[in-house]
Amino acid sequence: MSSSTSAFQEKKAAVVRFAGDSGDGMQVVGERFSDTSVTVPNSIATFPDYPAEIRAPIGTIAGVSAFQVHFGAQTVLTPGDEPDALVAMNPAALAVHLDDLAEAGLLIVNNASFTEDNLKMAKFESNPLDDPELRKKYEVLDIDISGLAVEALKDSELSMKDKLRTKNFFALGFTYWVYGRPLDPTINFINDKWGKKLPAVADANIKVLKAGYFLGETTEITRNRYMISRAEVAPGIYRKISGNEALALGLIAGARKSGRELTFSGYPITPASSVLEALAGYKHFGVKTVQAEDEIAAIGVALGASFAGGIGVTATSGPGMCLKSEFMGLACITELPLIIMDIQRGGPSTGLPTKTEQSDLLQALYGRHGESPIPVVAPNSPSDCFRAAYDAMRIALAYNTPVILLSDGYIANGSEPWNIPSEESLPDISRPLAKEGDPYLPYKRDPETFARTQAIPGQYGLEHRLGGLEKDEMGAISYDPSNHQEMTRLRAAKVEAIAKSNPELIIRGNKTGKLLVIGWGGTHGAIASAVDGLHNEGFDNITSVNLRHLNPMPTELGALIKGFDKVLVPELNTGQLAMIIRSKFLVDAKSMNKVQGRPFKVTEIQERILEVLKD
Amino acid sequence: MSSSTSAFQEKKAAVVRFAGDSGDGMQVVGERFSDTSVTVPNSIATFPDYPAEIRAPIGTIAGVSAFQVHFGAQTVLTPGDEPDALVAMNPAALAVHLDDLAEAGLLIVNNASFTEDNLKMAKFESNPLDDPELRKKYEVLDIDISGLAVEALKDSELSMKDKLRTKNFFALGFTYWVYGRPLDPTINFINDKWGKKLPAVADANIKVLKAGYFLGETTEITRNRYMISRAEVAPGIYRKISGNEALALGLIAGARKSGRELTFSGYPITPASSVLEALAGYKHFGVKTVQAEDEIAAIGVALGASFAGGIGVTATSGPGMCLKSEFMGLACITELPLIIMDIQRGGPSTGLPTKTEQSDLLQALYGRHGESPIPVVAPNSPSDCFRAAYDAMRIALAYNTPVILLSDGYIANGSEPWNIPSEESLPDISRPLAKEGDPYLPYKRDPETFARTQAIPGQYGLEHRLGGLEKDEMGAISYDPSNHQEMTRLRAAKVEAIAKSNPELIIRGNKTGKLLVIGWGGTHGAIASAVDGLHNEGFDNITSVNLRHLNPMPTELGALIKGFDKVLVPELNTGQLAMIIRSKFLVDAKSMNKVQGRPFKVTEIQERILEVLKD
Amino acid sequence: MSVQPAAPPEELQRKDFITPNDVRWCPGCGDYAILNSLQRTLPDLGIAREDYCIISGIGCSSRFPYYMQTYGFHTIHGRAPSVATGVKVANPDLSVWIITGDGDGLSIGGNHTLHLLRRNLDVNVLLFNNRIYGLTKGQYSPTSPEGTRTKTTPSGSIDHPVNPLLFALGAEATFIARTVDNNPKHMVETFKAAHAHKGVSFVEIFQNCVIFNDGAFDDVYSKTTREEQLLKLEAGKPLTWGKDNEKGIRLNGLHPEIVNVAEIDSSELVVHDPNQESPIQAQMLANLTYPDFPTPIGVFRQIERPVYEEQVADQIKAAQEAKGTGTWQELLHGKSTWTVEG
Amino acid sequence: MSVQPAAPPEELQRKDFITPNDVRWCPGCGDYAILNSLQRTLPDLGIAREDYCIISGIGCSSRFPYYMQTYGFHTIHGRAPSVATGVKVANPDLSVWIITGDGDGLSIGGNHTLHLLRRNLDVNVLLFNNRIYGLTKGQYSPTSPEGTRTKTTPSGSIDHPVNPLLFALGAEATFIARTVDNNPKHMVETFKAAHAHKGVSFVEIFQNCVIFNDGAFDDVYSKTTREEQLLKLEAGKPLTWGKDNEKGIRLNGLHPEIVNVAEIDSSELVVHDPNQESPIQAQMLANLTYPDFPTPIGVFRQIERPVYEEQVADQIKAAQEAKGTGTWQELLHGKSTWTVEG
Ligand SMILES: Cc1ncc(C[n+]2csc(CCOP(=O)(O)OP(=O)(O)O)c2C)c(N)n1
Ligand SMILES: Cc1ncc(C[n+]2csc(CCOP(=O)(O)OP(=O)(O)O)c2C)c(N)n1
Ligand code: SF4
Ligand code: SF4
Ligand SMILES: [Mg+2]
Ligand SMILES: [Mg+2]
Repeated sequence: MSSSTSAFQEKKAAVVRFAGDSGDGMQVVGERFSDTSVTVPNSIATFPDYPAEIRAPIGTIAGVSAFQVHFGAQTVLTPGDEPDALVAMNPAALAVHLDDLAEAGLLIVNNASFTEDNLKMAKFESNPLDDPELRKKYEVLDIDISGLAVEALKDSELSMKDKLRTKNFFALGFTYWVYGRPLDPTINFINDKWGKKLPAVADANIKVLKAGYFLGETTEITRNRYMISRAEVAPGIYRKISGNEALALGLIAGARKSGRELTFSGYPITPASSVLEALAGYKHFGVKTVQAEDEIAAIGVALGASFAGGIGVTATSGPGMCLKSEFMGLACITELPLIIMDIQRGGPSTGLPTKTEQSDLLQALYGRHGESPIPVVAPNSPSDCFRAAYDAMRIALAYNTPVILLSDGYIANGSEPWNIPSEESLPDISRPLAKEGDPYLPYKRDPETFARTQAIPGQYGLEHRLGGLEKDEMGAISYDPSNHQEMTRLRAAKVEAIAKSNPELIIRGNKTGKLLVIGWGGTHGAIASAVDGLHNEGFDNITSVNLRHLNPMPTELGALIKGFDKVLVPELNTGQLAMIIRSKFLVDAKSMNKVQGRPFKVTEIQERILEVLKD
Repeated sequence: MSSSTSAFQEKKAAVVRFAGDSGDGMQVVGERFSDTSVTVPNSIATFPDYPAEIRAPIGTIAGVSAFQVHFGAQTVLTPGDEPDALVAMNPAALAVHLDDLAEAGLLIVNNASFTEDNLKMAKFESNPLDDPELRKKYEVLDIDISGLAVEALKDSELSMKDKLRTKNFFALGFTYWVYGRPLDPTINFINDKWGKKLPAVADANIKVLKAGYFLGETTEITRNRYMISRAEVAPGIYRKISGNEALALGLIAGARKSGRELTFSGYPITPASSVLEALAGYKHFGVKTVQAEDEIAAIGVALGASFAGGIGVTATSGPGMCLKSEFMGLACITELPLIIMDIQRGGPSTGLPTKTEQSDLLQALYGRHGESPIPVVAPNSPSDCFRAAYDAMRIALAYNTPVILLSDGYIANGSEPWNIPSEESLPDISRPLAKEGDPYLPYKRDPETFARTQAIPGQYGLEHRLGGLEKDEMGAISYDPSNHQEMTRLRAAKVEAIAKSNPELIIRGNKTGKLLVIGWGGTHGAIASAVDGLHNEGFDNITSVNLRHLNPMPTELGALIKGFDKVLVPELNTGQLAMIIRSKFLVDAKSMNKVQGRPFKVTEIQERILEVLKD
Repeated sequence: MSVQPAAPPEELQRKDFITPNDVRWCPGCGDYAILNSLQRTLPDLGIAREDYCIISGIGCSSRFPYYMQTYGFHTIHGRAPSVATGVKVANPDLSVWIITGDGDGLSIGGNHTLHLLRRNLDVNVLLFNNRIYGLTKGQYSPTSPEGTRTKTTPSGSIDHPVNPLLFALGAEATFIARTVDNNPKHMVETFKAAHAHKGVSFVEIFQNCVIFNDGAFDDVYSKTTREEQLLKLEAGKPLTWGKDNEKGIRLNGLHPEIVNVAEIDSSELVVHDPNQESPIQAQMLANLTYPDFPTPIGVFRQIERPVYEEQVADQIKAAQEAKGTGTWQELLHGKSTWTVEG
Repeated sequence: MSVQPAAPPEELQRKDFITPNDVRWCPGCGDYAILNSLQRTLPDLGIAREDYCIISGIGCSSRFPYYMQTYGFHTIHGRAPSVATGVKVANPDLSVWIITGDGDGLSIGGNHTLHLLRRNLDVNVLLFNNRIYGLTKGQYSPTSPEGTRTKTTPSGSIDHPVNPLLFALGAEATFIARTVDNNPKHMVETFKAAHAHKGVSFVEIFQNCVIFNDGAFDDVYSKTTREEQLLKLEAGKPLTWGKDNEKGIRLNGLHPEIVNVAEIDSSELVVHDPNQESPIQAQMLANLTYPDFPTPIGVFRQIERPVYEEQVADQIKAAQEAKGTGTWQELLHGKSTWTVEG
């Protein structure tokens, strides 16, 4: 369906946020909007924002649920700083989200829900829609969405309650009209989902979707429509993928390519649970999942599976990382392959469990007793989680080591289009076991990688004992002082040696200049967008780099840093990577910190960069 | 008893090591020797060295037990690099310890035990006493200690087995003769211990002690005797104290002075168990001890006790620190007083559980998820443990914060004389609770210390809820982004503010110069001895400083560092403090590392200092 | 948060225990009824409001302390028993209530629960059993029946579930009871009995999670099923149930069997005796499970045993009686000292 | 450490299971006899040496794997059950033996033991109960009787001890047995029965710690006491003991009582039936404790229940039968894709 009425304003990108009560179906329409946008194709990035409570009472501020989508004609790396358009389905949604709306942004309100009760629950003293200031600041469209949806269904036999439930699709339809998006993908979705089982529901939703669209077509309700034209997207087969889904797929792919059977053991915790949940659905791929009694048991099960010749993986968030730390030490000294995923959230303690943060970096690096170096990999976007998980498995197997993968709630729940890799494009990561018949020294090492070779129960003649006490090369317990020193050195040297095998740094900008902006993990999108944006404005003396490998550090980083006058490290913590960079490179790296349970805004970073440049 | 035969060689200090089978009573005689030496008075330091096994088979290398004592006419800060005299009661003891004996040192051997069986168990192919090289290298006195002891008891009715058991006192008596020490303190000890219950045993031990002494008197068996004259010791009442004993006493003293009831909860682990064991003996001081089911429960019990208005303390070693880390985060966010003691041992994992190491520093600083700053205090000698525990309690109460105390196996088990403080000399560390009747805001802070005020169950009208979720000043759960940022800042600022209240750095040497040697915790003795020694040799461009407070760092450290060309950081790890110093002060601090389960030798440090000076 | 004058214990009312905070459970959650029942129970116990302390782990149920106008501590997942132990050891005068869930108390926290029970601290444990992880949005729990399909067990769970009461009996707890969230009267009675017991009181509460496990207990406690499926335990009374108490339990050797009361001599019925020292009857009752047997509710066991925190205090008192309360000198001087003169 | 040709399973001998490492327990420790008995048991089970895997926690007892010439893993304190679970899930063909102590398995590791038991993995748990912490030099343990004086309890312990078998019954373990370190024949028999059981086998072994708790079990199992104090359980046989089996147990209601066999009709004696589905008889037996009753040894309970790791494998097989083994495309493409043309 295309439209010929009102002319379109051409824009490079736009950000739309759908907000309403948890029961209003905001996640569904947000997903639809982004799925439709990728078919344009636009480049997109999304950010769902659930309430912390399972089910807060209807209409309350605590119960507001939102979904933001950023879509552009050029590569889009974040879900966007501030919405250009906000759909607010009730007063609570308005209360929570209005402040974020861009200046002169489009505000679409379901005025049917602005009842006295709802206003009270949203803690409004008077109806904000009556405030003339609102209409001065924004382009306000208050529509009786509920009423119009019901009206569109006057011939339907659905109950009033069910009719009212379609109102999210009305809002979606109208928003499609504003941005000139096609309705077909959504109609197909509705038919797929309800067509067979609940044809009346399918019909109703389609009707209401169209009614929303036609409201735009047929009335003069809005003056502006926006056009975000086709993006130059690399050719390939794409899907949308969230960070945690991508982790699950990366693990299965890695297990397939390495020939190891995957045993994943986890204990539910927000925002890591969905990795276990996703993997539990891949039984036919030979994936074994164990929901353990706690995080300690979960890593123990994973380590046991690795000892037995599979590849053990566990995932958790901060509190669980604390509990797993003793076992990480055991994995470190026994030199067994293992992957530990930390999907970071706001801390300390239970903190802000549903919000994002990057404050577990130092814990990942140092959160164990003794000298127990463990490689750390940090994916930098939802789809990058696939490659990071695969890479973590490569390192774990090639070096016989536990590996920590540091994701965060933001990229775990966020999703973006993913150019699906072919099987052949992924490197072989299989690693041979010790050979039956050969003499076996458990701690004999490869002279280059310093990795030992694994022998597993069931292999004839290679019986040996591993354990947490220090061992000599033969695998015998050793209290010998110089052996301990040497083993400590070798364990560290092995982790350092990984750097050679890691992918090269991707540097955005010139290799020398005034300011190097160093980030890690999930802030990549915001930092890259900020620096790319400044490049477009002519600041070619700024360069950005995202570290996907935090331990060992990329070998070329030292040289890169030397090429710049200043270094800025934006992080969603109080300066953890900055601390390491300062120590390692003795450079006066400045920190940019944010600990608010939310990602960086692109503009925030740009402001800070300009400030640092001036200093 | 004094002796007039052979003339004495005057020495400033000497080191004696007693070594034998675990059943040979080496710890007993080592203790006696040091107790006698303090009465001279000499300055002393001791180091017991037990086998890792509970009871290794008699005569084996694994079963060797040793005790080293360093005594001097000047302040002695370590148990000594290498023994000047080694008493080896059996071949296994010789095998283990001979390499350490100083060049031309005195070797006293019980040749009665050099039987074929014992030689085999010690893995000697031939009798080392038959090797003429041995006598060239050392001053060897092979004495039939067993035989002479039995001979001395020919009139006793004790069984042969019991007679043989006295042989350690023979060795002791002879060693007393060599160093011209009085017998009376030991005779008194024997009488106290066995005089009443087992008078025959007391008699026998005294007889044999004297026989050992008289062997020296009456034969020409040795040419050399050594005199270590009175040390200039500060006046006061002294006792000998081990690190873990001192921790226990510091806690009880702190509880008394603060008016808080002490609840100590621990789970046994080497080398921390003896803190719990010591405190269990102080019930009449009102000390409550709980042996918990694991380390997690132990810290939970302690935190509960603090919440209820007592002061909760727990102690453990590395593996237990891993387990306690989640609870530390809770203590951090709820801002409750709590003391966590980590008596470090060799890691990673079970590692070298009976050996010393300093490799948990970064764990103490960063081993938790989220931004969870916790002050860290590190005692620097056995007796300093008293003050450090007291200080940790001061900080915990004044700032309402968990505090980590980082000791290590070396100072925990080592002991030294302690000038007992008077009650008045210790500062008041009481901290008032919130006042009943006043309005209570759980997170309202003191404007200077940033500490909140505690209200406890049972207080009328101050009911409130604490917990791991982020709170606002009122104590209500808050997901507000800026509140989280502010609370994160305040928790960090509070810990930083502690620096003002901490004692000044004790600097050994000039405040500017060529090289600053920075150490922390238990390496103090070795580093100070090394630098003091070099001062004596005229190197006045070297200064040493020991950090007792690792978080926050001493405020004056930055300025001090600026006064030196170079910085050297000797640590029993691979460079953990050095990492922090480099980051914080952007100085190219050099590491000196040792990870051998053993303390530094003074000479090692001196060598490294001279190397760095040359570079 | 300012000081609210609380009534003296004898005049406390339900409203004194209500906090101003919004209660944030899902509408219809069984937790509301339990909260209500505890808020109705506490005013009647003759204890001042400031002497109550509610301690929880993490989970939907563990948000409980935030909704009680008493002292409260929302700790970390599974560890409430250890914090409660510290509180009770430090101040035995407090009335301590542990709130936990089937995941909190039996999965991650199973060990602490075990040791709390065997140590017999005088605290009350309310285990909200909804047979699901609520807060983390619906994974199976250690009490979920075999075959439960959840997000983490799309093909059905394979772990044999924990029977919380058998577990508590395995720990030799001194007070063991079960109640249900849809019977406020029974809850209040049970909470009062738990409070009255000197020693640890372990109470399993069947709790309905409307969102992730709605109706989990309908087979035994819905309006239509409860008469046939619930066996109310009453001390001194025979084990009978049904609309007219027409069904009963008698023994065949060690094994219980269901009989028609009318058809047997009533002396053959097992008489409930929660106070017997031997745990065997309680074990027999805890083994009774749906659908073969009715589900007992009420107090299964209540016996006397010394209380942990009292023994801690007693040992201190005994030591002080024997040795005095300790002087500074005794503390620091140890066994032997020497003096260096100035 | 070079490859030693091991005999085929049917010809394996004790010596094939001895490592060259020095055994480092105290002379006289009960652990030696247990080691010996297991080294005598394994060759007879028809399993190749490389298919054995011994997994332990930390403690004196947990040094065990180092002394067995099989695959072994000396893990961390209390966590052997979780590592064993991973091993078994990854490779169900291995014969897995967990070695643990009363501290390792019931103090820090109690929760993992609980969940291992209820999940019914096909592994064998040997719990060396010496009622003390050996490795850390003599603190009391969760099985130490009340009043035990140790370094940490100079005035006597106050915690009520865990009865390991009652605990295992609380976890509804499918195989529960007890044996003693001074009866090699009984140990070998019990180990064989444990191995033969398909599902988790929990074996408590009374083990004497000569150094820190010498004689802890002398009251029940020394040469002079054992006939009067040990009750050997045998399936199908009545519960009798004594020099001439003159004493027996009969029921009074649910309660066991000691009778003189000569004075009663032998049909009154309780007959041991470890295979009954109901745990009640095993519970009755586990409640029997010194000094009121004899101490039962042997197999208390053995019932069938699906095995965890087999169900894991079965669910995978079922999924593969239904959906195939999964293709690369199916894996990565998910529910919907779109194509951007080059
Ligand atoms: C160490 C840790 N692991 C996991 C979690 C996540 N988590 C919170 S509550 C919970 C389980 C809740 O189940 P239950 O105890 O039954 O309580 P319910 O929500 O059902 O009342 C889990 C797994 C956590 N908060 N901390
Ligand atoms: C996390 C951790 N906590 C504590 C210890 C110290 N520790 C080692 S073994 C042990 C208890 C041993 O008792 P038990 O399991 O009964 O074994 P036993 O030595 O008696 O055979 C303890 C507390 C440890 N190694 N790791
Ligand atoms: S998820 Fe379930 S248990 Fe949690 S509040 Fe909602 S209904 Fe209650
Ligand atoms: S301490 Fe006890 S349990 Fe440990 S080896 Fe010695 S005798 Fe055996
Ligand atoms: Mg639950
Ligand atoms: Mg033990």
